[in-house]
Amino acid sequence: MSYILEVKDLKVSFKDKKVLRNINVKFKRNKITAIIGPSGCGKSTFLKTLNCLILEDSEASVYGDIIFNSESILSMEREIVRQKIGMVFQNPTPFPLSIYKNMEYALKFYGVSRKKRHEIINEKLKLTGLYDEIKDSLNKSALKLSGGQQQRLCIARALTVEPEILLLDEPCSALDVKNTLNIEKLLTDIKQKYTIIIVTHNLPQARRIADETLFMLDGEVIEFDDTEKIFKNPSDQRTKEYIFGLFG
Amino acid sequence: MSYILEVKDLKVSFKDKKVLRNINVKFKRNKITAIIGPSGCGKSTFLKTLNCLILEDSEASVYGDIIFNSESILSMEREIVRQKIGMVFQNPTPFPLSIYKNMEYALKFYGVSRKKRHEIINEKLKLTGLYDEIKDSLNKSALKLSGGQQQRLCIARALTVEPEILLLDEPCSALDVKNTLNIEKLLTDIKQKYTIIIVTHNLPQARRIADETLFMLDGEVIEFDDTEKIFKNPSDQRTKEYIFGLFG
Amino acid sequence: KDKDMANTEEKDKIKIGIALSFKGSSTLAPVITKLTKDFAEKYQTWDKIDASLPNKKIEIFVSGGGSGAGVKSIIDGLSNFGMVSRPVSDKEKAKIKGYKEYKLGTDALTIAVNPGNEIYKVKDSISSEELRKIFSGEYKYWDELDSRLPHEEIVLVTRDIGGGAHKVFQKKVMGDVKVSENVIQAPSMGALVAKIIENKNAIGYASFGVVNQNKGKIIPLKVDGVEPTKENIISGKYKISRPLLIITDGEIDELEKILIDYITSDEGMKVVEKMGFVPAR
Amino acid sequence: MNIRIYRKIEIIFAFFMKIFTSFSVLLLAFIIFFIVKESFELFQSISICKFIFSDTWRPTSEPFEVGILPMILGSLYVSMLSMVISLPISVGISIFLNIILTKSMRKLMRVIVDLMAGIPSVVYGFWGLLVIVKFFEDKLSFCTGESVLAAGLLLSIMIIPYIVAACDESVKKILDNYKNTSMALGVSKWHMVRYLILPSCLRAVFLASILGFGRALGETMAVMMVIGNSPIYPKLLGRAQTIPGLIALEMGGAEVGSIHYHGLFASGFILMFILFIINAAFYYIRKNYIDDRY
Amino acid sequence: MSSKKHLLIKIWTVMSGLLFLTVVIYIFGFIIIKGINSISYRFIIEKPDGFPLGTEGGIFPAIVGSICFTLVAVIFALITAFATSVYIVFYEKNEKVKSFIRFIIGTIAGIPSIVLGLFGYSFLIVYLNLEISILTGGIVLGIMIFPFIEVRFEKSFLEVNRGLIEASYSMGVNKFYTIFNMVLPICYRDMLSAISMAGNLAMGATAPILFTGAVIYAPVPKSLFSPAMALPMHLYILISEGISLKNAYGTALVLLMILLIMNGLPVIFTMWKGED
Ligand SMILES: Nc1ncnc2c1ncn2[C@@H]1O[C@H](COP(=O)(O)OP(=O)(O)OP(=O)(O)O)[C@@H](O)[C@H]1O
Ligand SMILES: Nc1ncnc2c1ncn2[C@@H]1O[C@H](COP(=O)(O)OP(=O)(O)OP(=O)(O)O)[C@@H](O)[C@H]1O
Ligand SMILES: [Mg+2]
Ligand SMILES: [Mg+2]
Ligand SMILES: O=P([O-])([O-])[O-]
Repeated sequence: MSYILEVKDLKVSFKDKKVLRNINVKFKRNKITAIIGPSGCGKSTFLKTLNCLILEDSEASVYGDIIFNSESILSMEREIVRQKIGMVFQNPTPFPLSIYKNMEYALKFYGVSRKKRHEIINEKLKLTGLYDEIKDSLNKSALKLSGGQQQRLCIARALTVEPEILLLDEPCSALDVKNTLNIEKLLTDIKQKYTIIIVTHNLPQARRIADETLFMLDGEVIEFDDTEKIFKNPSDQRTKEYIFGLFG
Repeated sequence: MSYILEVKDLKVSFKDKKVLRNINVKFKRNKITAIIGPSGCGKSTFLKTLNCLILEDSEASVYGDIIFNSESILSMEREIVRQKIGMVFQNPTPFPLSIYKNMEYALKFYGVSRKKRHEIINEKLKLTGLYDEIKDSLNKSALKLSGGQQQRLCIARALTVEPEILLLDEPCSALDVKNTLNIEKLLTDIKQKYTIIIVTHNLPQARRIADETLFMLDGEVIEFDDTEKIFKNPSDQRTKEYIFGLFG
Repeated sequence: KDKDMANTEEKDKIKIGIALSFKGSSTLAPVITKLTKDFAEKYQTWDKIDASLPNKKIEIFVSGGGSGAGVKSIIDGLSNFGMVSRPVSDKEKAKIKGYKEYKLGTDALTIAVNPGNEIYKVKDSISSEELRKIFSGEYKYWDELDSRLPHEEIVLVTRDIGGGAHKVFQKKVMGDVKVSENVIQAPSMGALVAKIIENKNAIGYASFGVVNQNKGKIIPLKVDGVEPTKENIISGKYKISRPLLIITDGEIDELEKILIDYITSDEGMKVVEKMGFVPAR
Repeated sequence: MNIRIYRKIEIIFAFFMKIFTSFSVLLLAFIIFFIVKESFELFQSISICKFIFSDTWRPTSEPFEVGILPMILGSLYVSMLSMVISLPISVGISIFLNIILTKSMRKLMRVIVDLMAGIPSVVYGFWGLLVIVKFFEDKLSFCTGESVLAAGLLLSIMIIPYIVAACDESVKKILDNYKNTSMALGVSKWHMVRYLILPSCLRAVFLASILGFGRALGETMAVMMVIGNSPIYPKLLGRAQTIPGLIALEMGGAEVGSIHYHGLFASGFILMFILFIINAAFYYIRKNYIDDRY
Repeated sequence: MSSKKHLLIKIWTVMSGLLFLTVVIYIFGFIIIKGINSISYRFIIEKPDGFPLGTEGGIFPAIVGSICFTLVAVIFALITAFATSVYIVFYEKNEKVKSFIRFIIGTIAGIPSIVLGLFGYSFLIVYLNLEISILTGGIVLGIMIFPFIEVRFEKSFLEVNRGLIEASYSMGVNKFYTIFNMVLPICYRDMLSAISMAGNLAMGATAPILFTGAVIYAPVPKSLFSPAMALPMHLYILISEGISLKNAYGTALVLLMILLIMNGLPVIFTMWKGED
């Protein structure tokens, strides 16, 4: 089966406020899916629901089901879910530790041996193109890196635990053009190994990298289709308005 | 003379770090000039130098000269310079006072009479298109406004002291598409009265509103020309890379 | 009966700890502190006194709180000894099983003023009636007492109402008349005397012992013509006096007995006398 | 170590956190309950109104009289006085720290302010006795230097560090956020102080003052040492007694279970209640009126 | 035009600053100058002596006693406050429970220390029939500083960027690991300074131990179950009974020195850790 994640009748609300209404979608394995939509439509909430992060919020209530590799994630242990479904946030979140310790952080938790850790860290740093840039300063504080480097570090860090899916919430919005392109390249490079779901405000970006695009509005999925289709010839009027409004 | 501001051999460094090297440019009156360039190239520093805000930073040292209406601003009183050359920042910074008090703030300093203040405030609020939206809640805290309104309030506030030049440092980067378009419209509306210099990361934005565009890299001005020219046919290879990189 | 059990258990606990504690009168506290510290330093461990006793360090604690607290601590079994510097009322005695008291000496409450106060030159003696008027607040200025004195406010210094001295003073001098509320309340005799030493217009009922310790810095007045002297206090001519007591409940154990014997020995009496009080023997 | 062990630790850890939290919360709740219970024993023999509004405190005489109005007023008077003195000075200091001093000087001063907050109250009382009280007696020839004024002055020195700490933080935040903006409008530093900082930190000042007031009300030893402890209605230049002073002075001697004992508990309860009202007002105001960030 | 305009504010500001500095210098100067002569090696390491006790000799038992009281208080408060703040911030999801706990803590924070002392005396000493001791006094002090520590810990935890915690969770790492490997390393400086300030508070407090743990005289304590002398109480007695002004100055100075040392500890610790 080529679907890695199936969202069924998902509803999320904060207190009385309905943020996601009845979402039914399926994500394809080893593809990049972009989620677009105006601010506040629930994109971040949706991502957080996919790896159960939403459950840490005391105000949120979640209904519906999410099937990951034919298992319901709501019945799985949260830690396992999150290990399988990694996430990277809008603002780079390097821990205030050294670069190496950042990379080691989750590996230690999973009891990976020192030698194995070293290997994995090098591999992931190479994968994200960071290795050459920072190989001499692995013991420097990760906070000293530039914004783009920090974000790539966060992606590399998320990959250390070998997730199958990587969720990214506007990973480039705090970065400049060059760094953005770096990250985009990185994502297309790694999609052979991972399934990627990325939220972005930057429509050209979605167009550049995504295989499929999902347009949300007010907590509902309006349209979900091939990227080319969405951008060239959206079926829904609202999608059209959103996409062309931006260039207008 | 149609140049309102001339920058001559400007060099700025923080401690030993050279941030701006030998800048020589002239800004045209009643035009919108966009400054673009990758993160950290010195755009914000350049803007701050133009209204002497950089002088408040004890680590900064400034060489060279800036001629404003054929007078050197470094020899003018700082407060006067700043009154003539207003500035708006990346994140909206309404003071935690009422909307009206925000607008009144600088006027009081200049000893404008209460009646006159009232007139000016209404005028500027109308100019920025805020008046109709908030005329009934002038005594409400400015922090209660939405992000876009806050930013327009900041522009209106900067205009109360009748500057000749308005500097804007990525004024839309914290805003969504709709608010961004609002502000862009506002800027093109007021350029008959003011000279506008705007830093932006958003290249389409520069293209939409700027008459001239200045591309900076590593503290140097690489290219400064008509916007159309820069975007369609830049002379410098680096400019080309930067601009097309984004659309690549 | 259960309570008895609890009480003996309590006692045992104290014994196991071998720490002995005194609580109560702030007048007596310095005397007992001095005595017990000497005692502990002299013998160090109990077996030095008697080889049959345990080889444990001698530990004795003294805490204040006032005579009321002393009685109370015995009623509740909170300490081994209560220090009381007033007569123990029958009502209180009834609450203590096997009440026992050891008299260390007698103290008197002298009516004391600052040496800067001319009163002792002007008046030979002060009468009980005048005292009542002063302490009830009827006389506000010194010249109301005697026109030769300056028109300056009388500053009353008393103990807090929990102190034994206050009870004695109320009973022996004031009777039914209430002590004014416009008084400085001192938490202990030392504090009361310190106040009088500092303030020229102050008057208060200072402990005979503490006055003796501060000879010259504070002047005791004659009351109804009787001077507070050792003889007058023993003979009972000076009326405002009070006993200094150590009280216990039930049978005292071996260690407690050794300590009490020491306190009431000649050595103990010497300290009582040295502190300015009139020793029992 | 591996994930299994961490899982187990997590369960144990969460369990212990819950146990300790329940323990502390129960303990604290019990304290409140205990104080209330011990106080209400008194109110079986005398009404709470009479206790609060009558002015004679003779719990050991027969018949007893227990009224603590003078002490309540004394406590309030001294605390208000100290607030009136310390508030303007504290705000002044906060502005002094942020506007006049350099960054490193400011840091140094903050350390000093924290130091002042840490000085034990007995030491303050000692100093007050030897300096303030002495000054009143020798230089101003009061009949006793111990007075409400002395206590108010001493207390104001003691709470200034607390108020400064709160205000300074707020002033600093305002400066961090708005200094550039304000300067870009071409106004002077002092204009900013007058029209931006003062109005914006008003809320912080208000909240700090409520906290400071609470501290002042509860202060025991220092006040007790310089106020004279006379259970009479307070006058600025006269003596008075505060509730904490009353308790500290008489608790040791009060017979457990007596009217005197319960009376002291009840006065502690009244003090607690006043503080509770103040804190409730604090939360209410913060929730409903303080919507801005500083 | 504006140089004269805000003259009043300028004067007021400068005066407040100078006034404060004057008071600081006066207090510290007064105690240091007067106390320095009383302090000697023997004053620190000897028992009080003389007649009445305290006129001569030193204050060693009081120093040790105060340190013991403070340690007991800090340990008690640290365990409970750490647990409570961790629980509230990371484990409890029910907002109502959270605000109930905060409400209780706020109320306790508002209780004057003397009333806590009163509680300790009535409950621990009278009802539970415990003897007054370092342990009982320390616990009452601990209850007093508990809210202080808890509030600061909680604030420090809440100030940790939510994103970091979410990032940690989203790698499949559990709370315990997150707390100990990320949150604590970030917060330890704030926590240390909270602890040392709370220790200061406990060290300087008299009212809570007046009836629950401190005595006029006791030798250097041998166990937690014996009562002890405490510096602030000793100072109070020296002053109020007018026993010895000279030794009172000395004691006050020792208290101030301990304060300085305890305030310096976190600074030294961070320097030793080699961070800014
Ligand atoms: N913790 C929360 N408590 C209450 N409401 C929340 C919470 N988080 C989000 N919301 C609300 O849910 C809605 C959707 O928020 P969400 O962050 O998912 O939007 P978004 O599409 O990611 O927006 P943006 O593009 O600005 O990031 C918003 O209206 C927001 O106010
Ligand atoms: N106050 C300062 N002290 C030291 N260095 C500074 C300071 N402000 C800026 N810099 C340095 O100067 C360089 C230019 O910074 P500047 O903020 O002008 O860049 P920018 O082009 O505005 O970047 P961005 O697009 O991210 O806003 C950067 O390398 C920055 O680290
Ligand atoms: Mg979002
Ligand atoms: Mg910038
Ligand atoms: O000696 P007293 O403290 O009971 O007066």
